Amino acid sequence: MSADACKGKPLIRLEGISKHFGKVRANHDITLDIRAGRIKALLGENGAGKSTLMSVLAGRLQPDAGRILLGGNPVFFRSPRDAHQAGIGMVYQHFMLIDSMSVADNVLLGQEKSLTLNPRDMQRRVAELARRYGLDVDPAAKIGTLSMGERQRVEILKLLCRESRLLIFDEPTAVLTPGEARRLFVSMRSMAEQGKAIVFISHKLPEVLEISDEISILRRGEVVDGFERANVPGEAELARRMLGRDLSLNSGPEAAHVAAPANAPASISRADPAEAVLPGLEEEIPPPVPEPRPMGWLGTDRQLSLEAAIYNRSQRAGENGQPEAEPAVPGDGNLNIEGVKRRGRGKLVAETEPVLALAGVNCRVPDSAGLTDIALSVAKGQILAILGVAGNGQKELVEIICGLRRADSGRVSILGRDVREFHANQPSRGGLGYIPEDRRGSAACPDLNLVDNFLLTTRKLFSRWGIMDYKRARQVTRRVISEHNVQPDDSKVLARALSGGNLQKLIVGRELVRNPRCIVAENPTQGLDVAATEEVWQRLRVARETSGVLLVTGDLNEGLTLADYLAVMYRGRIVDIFSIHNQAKVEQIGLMMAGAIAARQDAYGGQGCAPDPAGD
Amino acid sequence: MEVEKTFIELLLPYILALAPALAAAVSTGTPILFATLGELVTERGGVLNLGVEGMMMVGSLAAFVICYHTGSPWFGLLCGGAAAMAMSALHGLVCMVFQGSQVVSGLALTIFGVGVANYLGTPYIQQKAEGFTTFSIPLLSSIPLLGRVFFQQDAMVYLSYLLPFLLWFLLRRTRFGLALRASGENPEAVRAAGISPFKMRWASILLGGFLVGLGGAYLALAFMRMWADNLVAGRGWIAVALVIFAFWRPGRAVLGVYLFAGVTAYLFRVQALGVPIPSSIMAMLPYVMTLLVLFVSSLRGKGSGAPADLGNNFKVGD
Amino acid sequence: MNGWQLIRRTEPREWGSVAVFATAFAVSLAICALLLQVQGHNGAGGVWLLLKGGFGHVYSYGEILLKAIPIFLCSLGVALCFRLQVWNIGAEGQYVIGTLGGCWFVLNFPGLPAWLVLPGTLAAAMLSGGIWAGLAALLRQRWGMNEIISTLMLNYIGIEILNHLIYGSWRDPAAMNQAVGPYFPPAAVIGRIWDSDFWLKHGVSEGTADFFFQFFGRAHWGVLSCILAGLLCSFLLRKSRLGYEITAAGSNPRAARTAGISYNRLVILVMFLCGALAGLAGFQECSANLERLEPNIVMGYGYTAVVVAWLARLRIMRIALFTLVLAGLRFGVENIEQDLQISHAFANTLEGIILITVLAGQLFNDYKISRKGRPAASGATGGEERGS
Amino acid sequence: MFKRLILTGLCLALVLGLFSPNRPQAAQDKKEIKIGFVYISPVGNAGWSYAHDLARQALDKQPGISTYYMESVPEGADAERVILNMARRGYDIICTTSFGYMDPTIKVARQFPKTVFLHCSGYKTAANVSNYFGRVYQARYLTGMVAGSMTKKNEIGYVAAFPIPEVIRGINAFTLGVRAVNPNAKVRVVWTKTWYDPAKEKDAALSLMDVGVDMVTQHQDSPGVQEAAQDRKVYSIGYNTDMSAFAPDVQLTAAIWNWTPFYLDVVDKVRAGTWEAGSFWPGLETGIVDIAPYGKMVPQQVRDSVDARRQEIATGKFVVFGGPVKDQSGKLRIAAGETPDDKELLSMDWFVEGVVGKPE
Repeated sequence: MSADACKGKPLIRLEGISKHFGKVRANHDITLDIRAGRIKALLGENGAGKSTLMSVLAGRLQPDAGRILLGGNPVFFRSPRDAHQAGIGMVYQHFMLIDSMSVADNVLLGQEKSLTLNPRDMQRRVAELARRYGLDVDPAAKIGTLSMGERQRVEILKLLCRESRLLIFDEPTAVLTPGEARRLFVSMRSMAEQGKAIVFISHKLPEVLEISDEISILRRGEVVDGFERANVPGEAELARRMLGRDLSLNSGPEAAHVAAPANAPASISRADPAEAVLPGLEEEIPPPVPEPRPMGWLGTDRQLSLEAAIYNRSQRAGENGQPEAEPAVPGDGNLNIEGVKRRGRGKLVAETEPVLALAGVNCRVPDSAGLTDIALSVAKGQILAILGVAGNGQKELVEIICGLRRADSGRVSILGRDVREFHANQPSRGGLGYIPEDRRGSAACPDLNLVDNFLLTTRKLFSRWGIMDYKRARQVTRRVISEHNVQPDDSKVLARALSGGNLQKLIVGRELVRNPRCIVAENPTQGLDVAATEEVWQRLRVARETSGVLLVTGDLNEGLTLADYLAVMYRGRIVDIFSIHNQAKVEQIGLMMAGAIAARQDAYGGQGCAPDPAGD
Repeated sequence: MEVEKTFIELLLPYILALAPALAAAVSTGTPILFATLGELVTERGGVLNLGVEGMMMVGSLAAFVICYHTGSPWFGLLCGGAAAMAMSALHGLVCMVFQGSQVVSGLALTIFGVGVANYLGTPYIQQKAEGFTTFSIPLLSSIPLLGRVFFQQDAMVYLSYLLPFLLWFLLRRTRFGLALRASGENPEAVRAAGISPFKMRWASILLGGFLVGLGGAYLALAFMRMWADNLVAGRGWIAVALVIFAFWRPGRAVLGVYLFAGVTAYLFRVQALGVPIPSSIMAMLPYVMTLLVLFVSSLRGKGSGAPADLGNNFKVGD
Repeated sequence: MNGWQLIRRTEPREWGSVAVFATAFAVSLAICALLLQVQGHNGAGGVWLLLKGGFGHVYSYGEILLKAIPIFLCSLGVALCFRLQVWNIGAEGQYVIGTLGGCWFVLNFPGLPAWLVLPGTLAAAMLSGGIWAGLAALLRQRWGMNEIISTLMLNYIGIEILNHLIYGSWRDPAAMNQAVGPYFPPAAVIGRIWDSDFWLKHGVSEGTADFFFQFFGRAHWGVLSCILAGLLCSFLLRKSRLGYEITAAGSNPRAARTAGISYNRLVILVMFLCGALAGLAGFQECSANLERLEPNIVMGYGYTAVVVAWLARLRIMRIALFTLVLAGLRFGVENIEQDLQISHAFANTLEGIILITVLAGQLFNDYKISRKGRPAASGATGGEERGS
Repeated sequence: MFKRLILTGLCLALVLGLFSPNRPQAAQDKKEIKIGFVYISPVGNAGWSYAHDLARQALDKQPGISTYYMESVPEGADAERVILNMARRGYDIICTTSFGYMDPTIKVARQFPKTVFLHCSGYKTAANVSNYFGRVYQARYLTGMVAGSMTKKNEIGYVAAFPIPEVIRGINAFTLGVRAVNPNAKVRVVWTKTWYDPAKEKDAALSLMDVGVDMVTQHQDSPGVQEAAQDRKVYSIGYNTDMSAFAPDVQLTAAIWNWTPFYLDVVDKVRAGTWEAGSFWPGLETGIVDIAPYGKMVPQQVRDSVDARRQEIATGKFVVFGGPVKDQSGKLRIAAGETPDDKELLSMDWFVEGVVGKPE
């Protein structure tokens, strides 16, 4: 807190806040200053107590000890309402919006002063507010039709509308595409400039470094460090302090720098894309990294189990006769995206039969880009990353592959069989594994226990003649839970008790148990903390040994880290597919995602009209 | 030529029967309309109350008894609403405070309400009371055909004309309505906005209960002007169904109610004219019609518009 | 509310729930006693009569069983639908149509060998009931029509179909053209469990025979179908993959769909099952009690079933329990109605009160009540959930 | 929240207390004759069950007789249980007053040979089961005469519950009465498909008026039709009991039941031990059926002619369904000079000439 001491009177001061849940110590004697006009980053792993602390500040929870000082005098928040009145607002990860109502309704709910409503006037006021902070969103639109990014803007507008002086962002970028994240930062900045105090909860180091004025690091419910922007140490140092263990840089946060500016033209202005791209590329060169790269910076105990798992996998891979050697690949040496070397380059050369192939797939979808003439193929041993801003047809593409939607025309074949026929009787083993984007919504049953959730896609493995073998299922579930170190490691708890990261681990484990030969992963690390992210990535890398992976992601960095090939989607078309080593193309990804290149390349895609990174 | 003439002659009475049927629909439909709108408000607030039948019974009894003793239909009307409101409060108590299943509570409420009304009503069975009487509205009633249909009715019918608009305004154009609808969609969001969804739902339950009570009161005070046990005779259930039929919109509710009542009334007249159709088929038609219309509108892919959080209890708390 | 707060129990209480139910039941009886007292009857005595009438006589149990059979079958089916979040309140109509289907079979295949008649009719009843329910399921899945309204309307329509037949072409001229069908052949009549003549022939003593005659009363072999259906359903839900899919799809339809479970298939299947059970219940009732089709088979069991299923939290054993209790209750209420000469409506009132109280009592099944602000694990983790 | 619960409980109790009607307590004298009545609907104070209950109340006043009743007993399985319970309670006479109680009554009677069972409106008998009914169609005929002579438009509305022989017989008799005095009058029939739904019955009556009838009657258990008549100031004819209370200005008369003499007779026979099972279908002559006092608007000569015909029927000089009787299609169903036997009457399922409507 040395950093905080020097400034003038803080807007809000948390003093010795402690909060316990039964035996769990969520917060312990936390003291924190928050100042108007500044962006404070709260850095920490999942479960470090960030959310609890902020819930206390937002009045959702009452602290067991300690007090909150508002402008010097102590206040006590019995309910979120009190916090609102004190001008404290929180942007939750799960938006609290009413899908069937308009943006204006949502923003002004509980804010409207007059007894009667006048929609036109309401929309006018909301639009005004939005303009002021550069959060453009159509105030008449129904929430249900909006993208995640737009919904978040609505959440923010709600707070601004009630003149909150302090805005708390809980993992705001978790649900955002790079473009949207960028816009968010811009408007956060403008809010700060207009005198708002902002708390920014995150575990993504680069974001934190990019946006925040002050950084406080939480670990196991305590504040372990605080920095001013001026004297922030390097990422490695930050990560070390955040995790309390030694860390050797992973590629993740690094390359995120590419993600951000690469998209700039879309979000800032289309005046001169090229210029906007350059800075991104400059930043891109990272310090050389020791080689071979150690396995993440996981706690040793966890690391062991993970390595064991990986060992088993590679064994299996070996049996499948995958060449483990790494033939030289052009561009390999000078390719300076970290982690590329580590990847088994061999697969790129040794093409095997495609596990997934699409040709000339078209699909019209009302009020959406739909799909136009999609052709791609994924071979065993490959990871093909579909990059693109959400809402450019990725969802439809995945749904078609996973048999949840029918293509109007075109050929889709999985493991050499037509998609419809494939899903009609999918093999219980070695089939298609699907890791959906919305894990709580479409990959889990929150009210069922982990065994039942585990069985969701693996049920056929554990049933004979329609009779379930729950005993065996329980055993296997326990194994998967421990192998993938899901917390809490108790197969009887309900899925809703799992954090996003742990749930995702369970899901990934579940999908891999069937050792599928084709895997579709949709933003698999969205909203996960660094540890979980790295772990999921590792799983995918290993899975690739035995199967082809279609990775749909809005996170450029993820693509660059994992993929062998990249495909960029825009407005329902595949702008381009190219190898990870095609440096020239890699540099243009940002433009492609923004549609700038699409516009030049094909006659139809967004000709002339300004592409909207938020999707249509 | 000759044939046509006779054909018209054959058809004429059936066409002529339409206007009086419509008039009858207006008066027989009114109690259902009140009930439907009441249930609609409650469900908009996110509470499913299947106790409409019971509430209508209690409402009509209370209305009748008060009017019978005081001779003031308006006061009776008020008490009818209040009594039904008390019933719905019971529902609220069970669902909101005791976290009981809204479905069971509603059904239990029906059993209880019908029972208690019939029981307490025993001494009043087939007594008569001075209820509302029809009066025609000066200018409007002189409109050629429809004037007699719509504007020679009793006060409550005229009230029922206004009600949909009032409700629409309340739900769509007032702060209260916004919060009420919101708590039917997503109580958490409402709470986050600093409004207590708990209170809003109570409001919707009570207001809805009151309206349902008015529906019951109409049967006793305006339509029959006497008390008879099982006076409601299933109209509450029709109301529940019509709320869904109406996609939770007051406007469609009016349509649905008058369609249902209209078909029923028209078929009676057609029967009276002696069409050779088995009566059971006739009795079946209103329900079939309702299904058909709903079917068509769902074919047109209209969203059902059900409140997202309808029927769920949320944890009582702050 | 005022200083108190509810906290969801993390683990459901097992025996506790029984205790809770018992307590709530006692409370409701106390309220009834109060009401009776206010009526100028002897309250305690009244409740005693109610219990004695319902459960106290030898002949109570036969009557309870008899009444329980249709309610149990219907609520079993309804519960299946509710588990899948299909709000089928059409058991009533399915009950009626099922009965019609059975009767149709009986009336149209007189030549069948006796051993084939009953299986055939039951099958016909289940099939027709199932199809009637499947209709609603189809409307829902194919055209997205709300099942609450469609099933409700189909109830009314089904009853009118019954009227049309029974007041029309299915009348029995032999019965003076009254609105009743012809009597079933003996082969199509479901017999009573206890047949004194038979046992007397086989050397059972007069007394014993009479006792069992009293005990089983009019209870018929339909009881078997209940046991069978109950076992099958619990097997379906606990052991089979289908059951798992129903549970999963009921818990989160979208996830189930993503996991390749065909929600449509399940809905139609479950609705069909419900209809079949209701139809079975209907025909058994008709065949065992009336021995011919009568318009008064419409008894509202379909709606009772909904109450029972919900009160029982869709658990099969509890459904059985609640059904028996409710049946006994109705029998008992009938008794005080007769002994104290109170009106039928008052009996209904009592039933309503008991239902409401028991329902309210369930609060203590899944919630603890503690002072606000006291550190409480489950409540707080809720907060954590939302936060992170 | 407990406070609130208890509070509501108390309020509820209070409310119930306030309005509670006090019911007769069953006396517990052994020697006296106990009679149980099973009613299909709530007693109320008009309609079928009420007509029987009037008789019950009359009996109850008699010395040495105590009566009990169960109302709203659904036909079928529940009915059998109720009857069983009455028998178990050792009632000496049990009267089941709806057609649907027939089979249950017979079944229970087999178990309790010492108990006397009376079933109303059916056709089965047994050693200890009589079935009984009244020839209310005779009264219907008379009311029909009144109607026929009072209608201006020659159109009369008939609100009917269900198309069963009992109802059809009534409609036919009424129509014959109408046409006897007014050959070109028509009777329009509307089926409500309910025995008891006042509002619906009223609407049915209104619908008849809308198509131009100037007189209504009904075969229902509520005075809903009289309500409608009173509203529209249209003449009406009641059923079951004198309904002039509901239509003071417009009820001409009513076909009414008076069960008291019949029941008294049975009780005496049972006391004397001379009772024997059989089918009883008495008519005007016993006064079990009759017509209510005329409304003041009924002119004298009409009264005279109707009273005359009443005498003829009571003395058997005139038979209501005596031929020639044609059906709707104009086909001769009962040849001149013939009189249909009771079986034909009991299973009547066709409308006579002059009825507009469908007998199903």
